[in-house]
Amino acid sequence: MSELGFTPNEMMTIAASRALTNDDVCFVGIGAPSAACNVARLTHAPDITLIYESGTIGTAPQVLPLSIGDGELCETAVTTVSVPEMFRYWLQGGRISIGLLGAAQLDKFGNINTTVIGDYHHPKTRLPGGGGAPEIATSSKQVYITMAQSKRGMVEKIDFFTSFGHGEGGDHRKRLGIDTAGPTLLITDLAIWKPDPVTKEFTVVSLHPGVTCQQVQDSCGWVVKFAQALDETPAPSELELQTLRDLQARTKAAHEGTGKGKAD
Amino acid sequence: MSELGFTPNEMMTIAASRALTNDDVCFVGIGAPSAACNVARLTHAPDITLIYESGTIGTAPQVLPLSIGDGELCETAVTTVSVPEMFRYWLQGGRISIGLLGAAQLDKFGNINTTVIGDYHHPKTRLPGGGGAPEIATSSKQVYITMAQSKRGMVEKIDFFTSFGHGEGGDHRKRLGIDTAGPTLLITDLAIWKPDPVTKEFTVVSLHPGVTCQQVQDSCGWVVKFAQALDETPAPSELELQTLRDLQARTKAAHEGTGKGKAD
Amino acid sequence: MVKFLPLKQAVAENLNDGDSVAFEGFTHLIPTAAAHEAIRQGFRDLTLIRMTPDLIYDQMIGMGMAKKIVFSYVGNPGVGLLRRARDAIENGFPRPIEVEEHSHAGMANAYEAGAAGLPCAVFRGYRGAGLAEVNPNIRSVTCPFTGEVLAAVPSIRPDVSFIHAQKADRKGNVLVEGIIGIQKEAVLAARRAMVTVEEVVDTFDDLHPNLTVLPRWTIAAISVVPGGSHPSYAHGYYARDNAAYLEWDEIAANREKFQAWMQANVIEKSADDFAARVEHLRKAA
Amino acid sequence: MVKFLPLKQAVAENLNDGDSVAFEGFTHLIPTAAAHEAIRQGFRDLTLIRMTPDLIYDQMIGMGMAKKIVFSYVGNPGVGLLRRARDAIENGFPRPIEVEEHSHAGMANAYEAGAAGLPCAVFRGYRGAGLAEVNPNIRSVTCPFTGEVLAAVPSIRPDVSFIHAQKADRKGNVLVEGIIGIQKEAVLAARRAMVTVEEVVDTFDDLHPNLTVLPRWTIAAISVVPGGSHPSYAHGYYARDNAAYLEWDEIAANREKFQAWMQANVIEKSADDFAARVEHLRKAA
Repeated sequence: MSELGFTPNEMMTIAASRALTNDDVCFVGIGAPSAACNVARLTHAPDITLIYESGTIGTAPQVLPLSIGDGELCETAVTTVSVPEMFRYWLQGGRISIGLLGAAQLDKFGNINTTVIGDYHHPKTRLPGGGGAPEIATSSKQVYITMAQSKRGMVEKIDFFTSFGHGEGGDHRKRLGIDTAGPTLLITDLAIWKPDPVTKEFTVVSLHPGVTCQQVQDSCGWVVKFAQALDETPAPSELELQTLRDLQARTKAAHEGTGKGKAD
Repeated sequence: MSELGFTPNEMMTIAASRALTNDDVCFVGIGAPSAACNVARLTHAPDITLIYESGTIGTAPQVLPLSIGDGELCETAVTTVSVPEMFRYWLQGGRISIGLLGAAQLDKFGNINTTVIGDYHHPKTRLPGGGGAPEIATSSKQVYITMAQSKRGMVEKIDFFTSFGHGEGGDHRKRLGIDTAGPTLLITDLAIWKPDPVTKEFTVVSLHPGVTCQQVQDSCGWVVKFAQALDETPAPSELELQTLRDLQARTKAAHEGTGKGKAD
Repeated sequence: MVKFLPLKQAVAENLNDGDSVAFEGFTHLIPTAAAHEAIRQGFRDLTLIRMTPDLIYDQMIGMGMAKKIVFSYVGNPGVGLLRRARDAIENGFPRPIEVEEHSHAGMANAYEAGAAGLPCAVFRGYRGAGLAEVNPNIRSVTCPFTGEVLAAVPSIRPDVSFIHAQKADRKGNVLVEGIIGIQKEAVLAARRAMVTVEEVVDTFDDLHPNLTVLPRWTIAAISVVPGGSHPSYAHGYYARDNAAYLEWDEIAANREKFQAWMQANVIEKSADDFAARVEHLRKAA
Repeated sequence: MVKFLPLKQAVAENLNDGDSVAFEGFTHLIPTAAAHEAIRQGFRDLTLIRMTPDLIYDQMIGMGMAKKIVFSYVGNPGVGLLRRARDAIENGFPRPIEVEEHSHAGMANAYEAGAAGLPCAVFRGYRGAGLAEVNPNIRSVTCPFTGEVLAAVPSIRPDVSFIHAQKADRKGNVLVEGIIGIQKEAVLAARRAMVTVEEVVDTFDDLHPNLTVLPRWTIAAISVVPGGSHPSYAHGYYARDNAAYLEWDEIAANREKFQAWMQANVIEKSADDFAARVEHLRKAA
């Protein structure tokens, strides 16, 4: 916890939650995106639709799921469909307004790698892979990315294109026949970034409270562009912070509570 | 009713029911096929699986449906699925052992027309069309056809290929890439027919009680082939006849009973 | 976002002359009330899409509202022919009508592809079938792994779809149950969708999670029309009026009789008249 | 036609060395007991197919049973990596393993196409994705109506699929409910299917008609194994053992620790041990 009264990760999650509206239909990944979506739902966007790739549509969990298929997602959902239907009717059908993605490696054009470090066929580190991400990145109307900044994570050149952002920038998406907007927002633990309207390079538009441009650059593997008029991200409100912390406390209790008596 | 104690149509339905076994999975059309399937279920094949194209799998109606989607089909089914799933997973998936079809026009190779009399683009009579038949005819492992004989119905050349039987005969199915057996049985109100193993022309193998070869020929528009050793179809048993008549009586009562108070 | 509207307004806001429109329902849950409202409002030049056109399209075609019909079975199920549709196809009465005909498998796959946002559906179908020769929208693709030639049809993407369903909750989520047919696909494939329901309930909290529920944001408007599916049926509410289907065969056989019936039973009636039509069918459901 | 068998016999009758096999379950209803029985019986040279390989494939790979893995997410959901799978891919330990990698959309469509009896699945996918360059089973077809280039992958047709489900009736029909995932498709796409269930009930007469029920004639064998999905969960029976997933991360991190755990918890155990493992999770369900 910093002297500000909140951690950079809390700021990241809360900033992401603010970008979501009551009318959004979000395809939610696990970790930070899930927390952000549920904070939005529990604060300013009670009617937001959260969809998890396990088939749960319109869920309202009291506890953050550990997996994307925890039971509570189904119990609180408007409906639960099969996985093929999820990917065909709901994602490919163009019904998702915001796809939320995290990244192991990210480049300045919003291209994401969660597949391998090193060569694909002889990987240095084999990561879990894309799961739903390749099509979330191209079928959602927009993509929001959240990740904690690091030089290892934010790199000039990613090792593998798990999911396509803006490619080499400019109209690269359009040239590949992808007609969705792609990554339109990057929220890190230090700043809010938006793509340049022409080059599509992610540009810092707002620094989180207490963060300097130098800190952003020091934890990023490419030369960072900053907007001319840099905003300061409003600090988390009491309600936002309490909502997030309560959610995480409930989650921690629930996940630890199932540990007894397991196969030994 | 003939002096035999049963009508030719009753004989047709009962003969068709006998061709179905406990292990069959039948895709059922309306009219005679539906009656035959349910007589089989109510007599010698209690575990037969009846599937109607409305999505009902494993139905056991007390009353014959007027449409292929009457409520009782769903109420008595093992499960009811969507129509796309029905055609993709269940029919195209190769799970149907017997597809049952009727015909407005039929030729000697089991090709069926239920689409138009006359030219397709300028029809003399526009019939309902194929519905599920084109793919029932090619995706079911075998096809059984039932129809009452008439020179107008059993013709040398059908006006339109609603569903493909054996085409021009021989290996025509195989040449079109169709690997199912196609029509293997034709049951009319006068006789039982099976395709010649080589030419695939329907050949009479059994005459219903009291029926002569001449009667079969007189009500058929092509020159009929008869098997060398012609069987006589066993007459309906008391149980078969009673089962069919009870079913039809229940059906008549149920369908008429809904007629009062309708929009006038 | 979904709005609850009177049927008259819901149809007026969502249907336009010249639209391609699907009033779907596979024997069950046919949206008769919505179709009759469309007839009263006198839309023209519609492209009518439906697997099993049935009485309501016979009526719309007989009233001269359709320039084209896309279908896979143009019959009165279990009864026979659709005589107004026949008159239009055979005689161009009351106006010539364009025909695009598929098999059930073709239409079902085309709706599925429409709901899935695809330009076409790919399946194993139409082999040896005459339709492949007369319908230029039946084409093929080759499997890039096995070389098998498969059928392809354009996906169905109606301007607007109308369905009837059992119930909505107060938020506007819609439940379809029983023979669910092609309703979910018809809604998701359409640019906008309008639903008539038997009733509105407070919440769907007690529903099984795997039922067919259309989230409120997939629907433009909902109207409450009890009995709105008659003479079709609503599973759990009232039975199919099979006698009315048998009777239709006579009404539609004659142009004048048809017109008189439409005047008395559609033009001079309203959505409010449906509830009484199913009263005697409720016990049987 | 379906047979009710003890798990040991059901696995022995349906799985063979060299088979392509899917033990499916999308987070929910993972067939752990069946996988552990396969481990005890020591099958070799399997092609393991699954969207989310998860602990049971980490275990089978770690035991050297797999020659190939087909997947779309080789992680421990919400926790991190699968360390035995990594060891096999990165270091060829305990044996080299062939990898065929797809996206979830690709696998889901491939199962759907398998259930539908098609040779390939066609969808909009893999645009700009690196997988399309490294996986020769990602190809394309062109829409014959719009010219749009769509992705194609071979359908999945396992020799055998294993799933876990809530219940069977005495006839052998099987109910899957809650997060139904890809289970229906896995069963219908396979040449044969084996199901473990929590319990057997007399009839399914009181079930809603639209639930996911697999008719008895789509299944080769059923075994009753209460708790058979642990540490995954069975909706309505017991909750997910999230702590066990967290703990797995440590067990699998070390080759020796892994072997010791497998010896104590799988090799020396049987299907009967699963019921006790979920006892403390039942209330939470």
